[in-house]
Amino acid sequence: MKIGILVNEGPFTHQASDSAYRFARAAIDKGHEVPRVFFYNDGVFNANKLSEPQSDDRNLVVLWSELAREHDIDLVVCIAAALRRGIKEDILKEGFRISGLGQLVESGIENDRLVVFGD
Amino acid sequence: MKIGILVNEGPFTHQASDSAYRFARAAIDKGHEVPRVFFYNDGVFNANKLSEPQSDDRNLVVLWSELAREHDIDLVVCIAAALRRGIKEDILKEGFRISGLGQLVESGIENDRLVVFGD
Amino acid sequence: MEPWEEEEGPEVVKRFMYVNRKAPYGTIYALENLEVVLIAAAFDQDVSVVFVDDGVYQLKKSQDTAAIGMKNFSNTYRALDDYDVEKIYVEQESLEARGLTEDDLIIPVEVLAAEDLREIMAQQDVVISS
Amino acid sequence: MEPWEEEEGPEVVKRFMYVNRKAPYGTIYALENLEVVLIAAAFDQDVSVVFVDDGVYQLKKSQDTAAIGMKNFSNTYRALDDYDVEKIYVEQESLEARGLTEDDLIIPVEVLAAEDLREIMAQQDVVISS
Amino acid sequence: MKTMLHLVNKSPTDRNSLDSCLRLAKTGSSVLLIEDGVYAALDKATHADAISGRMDDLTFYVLGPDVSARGLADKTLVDGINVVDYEGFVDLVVEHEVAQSWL
Amino acid sequence: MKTMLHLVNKSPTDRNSLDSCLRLAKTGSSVLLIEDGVYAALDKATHADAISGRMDDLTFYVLGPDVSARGLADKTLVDGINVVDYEGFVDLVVEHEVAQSWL
Repeated sequence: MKIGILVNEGPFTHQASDSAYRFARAAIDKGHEVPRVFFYNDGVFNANKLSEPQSDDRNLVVLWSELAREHDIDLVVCIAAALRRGIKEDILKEGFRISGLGQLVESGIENDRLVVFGD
Repeated sequence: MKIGILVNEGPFTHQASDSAYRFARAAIDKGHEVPRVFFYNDGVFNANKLSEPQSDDRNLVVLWSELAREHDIDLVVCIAAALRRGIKEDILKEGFRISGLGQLVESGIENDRLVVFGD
Repeated sequence: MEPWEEEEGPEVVKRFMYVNRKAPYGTIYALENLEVVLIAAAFDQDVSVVFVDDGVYQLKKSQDTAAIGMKNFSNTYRALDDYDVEKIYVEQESLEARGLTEDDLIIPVEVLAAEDLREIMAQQDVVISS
Repeated sequence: MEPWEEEEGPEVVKRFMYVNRKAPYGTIYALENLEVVLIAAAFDQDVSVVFVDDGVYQLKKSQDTAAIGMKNFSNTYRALDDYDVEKIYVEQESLEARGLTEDDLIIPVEVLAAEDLREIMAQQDVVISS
Repeated sequence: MKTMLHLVNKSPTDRNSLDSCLRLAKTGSSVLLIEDGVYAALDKATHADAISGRMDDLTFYVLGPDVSARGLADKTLVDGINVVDYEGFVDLVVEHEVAQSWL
Repeated sequence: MKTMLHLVNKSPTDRNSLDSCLRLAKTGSSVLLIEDGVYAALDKATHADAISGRMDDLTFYVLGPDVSARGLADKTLVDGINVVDYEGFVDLVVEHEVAQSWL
């Protein structure tokens, strides 16, 4: 089954990104497809490659990027939400791309499910 | 009177930074001193100079920076909170500096009041 | 092409519901959710927008943000009609708990009791909330 | 130097209260508030830490975060004692509403009824919450 | 005993912060409603009693700019609540010895 | 009529999301408590009745990893709640036609 994911909060401040990441991994482990994860609201902060959590803490920016590379997931950061929050190409982690909200609607149309994680 | 301010949320997502900014301006207009504003939790995003809100929207990063220049306010971004959220010197707006949590405690000691704005 | 393949094609219309449960200005969710709805309207899907709990405050008339320095986006809800978003539901219980009536709202809506809104929610294909 | 200048000097001890009202892990506030308290302990001030509402969940014993991939910071509360932070208050009403007792907590605390906690809160010079 | 100003910035129908503030605010304190906290001042809403029931022992204020922003200037507020602007907010902080935010 | 999975991620003593979900969830739906939502599953807590009162017409699940993280593995959960892990979470999403998050 194809499952789309929407993440509305940044890493660390809320658990939303952690939950979405664990869910995505479990879905893939069970043989499902996660074609796209869309990042909206503060979710755009998940793409900030400057993030440097303490060494004994998880780094969600890296985890998403690696998961995307391994399983060919399209990580899309909303351009409008990213601009006002100062997430630009210069600081975008590998594996993420900036695009429009239409990609979220498409995710809803093309996937069998859409699961939303937020505050 | 000397009034310290603590901002715990980023610009745009919560009203906290707007409220703190309006409060700081009003305090200064009334002849009080605002020696320092401390940015903690997601408040560190207020220092991101890449922020580019829509042209008809307010830009809190710029507003804080200008207020600090005009009234000699020390804008301090917590280093621990900033590191995990990827707010580094490279993208720090003029007028902000990165320092430790001790600066928040000092603000509580040295000011007559400390007002907290958050989620 | 088999018949079921055609059913899975892009021309299938899905029912999208956008749920608003948060007050405006205190947080950005109301504004950014509205931005999603305006984009979604451009796709040939069935779109409905729901306001429950503090979300009903988004539609309050007479918003004036001059003194807080934020952009007043309440007039943008009027654009929903231009974008052919016509299914706009407001939960009656949420209005009543806040001492509001339909007359307080900036656009015409369909006010529904929880029991009726529940039926409409259960007919959606995609529910997006914030 | 006049006597009142001495009173305003840096050696004046202020009462700082750190208020925790949020559950751990769902949001970062519990962790980052604890980080403030540990720094604050190094200053020669009077420090107290309060847990009310869902903040009492921060002190629940037996936290095990292995399966959610987040750092378990609950043992750090034990360090408060090493940092000479000894005024740790938990509101009784908050515990009871959540079906918890003092035995559920990872560190010894002073459990106070709301009416007593209210008196202590009203004696502080600086209150920092998150 | 310090004179305290309690700040509540969340809607009472969304969060518990007003309830907790009222439970722990000492007689003689002041409460200022800001941001989404101003919805608690609506006279006809479910939380109106929580405030009007404490009018005798607490003093209530609401931030006018946040009231207007939310379109509540045309609604009746709970009787006895004082409306202030940002300058009045500053005055309240100055007049009370401690400000406590119920985040 | 779609089969629905409702996701609640907030504590019932902090936010209104569980209440709203229960008010608007149709008979036959499932509710999965995740993140701080798992506190609603505590048997002795104030919200236990909200859930046990709906055991007949809704099916309740709670995410085990979030229960353990919060130190609730040693507490009694409301009778009849099913504990699942992330793989079980995925199964629930697959088994129900629509997932609705109560943010």
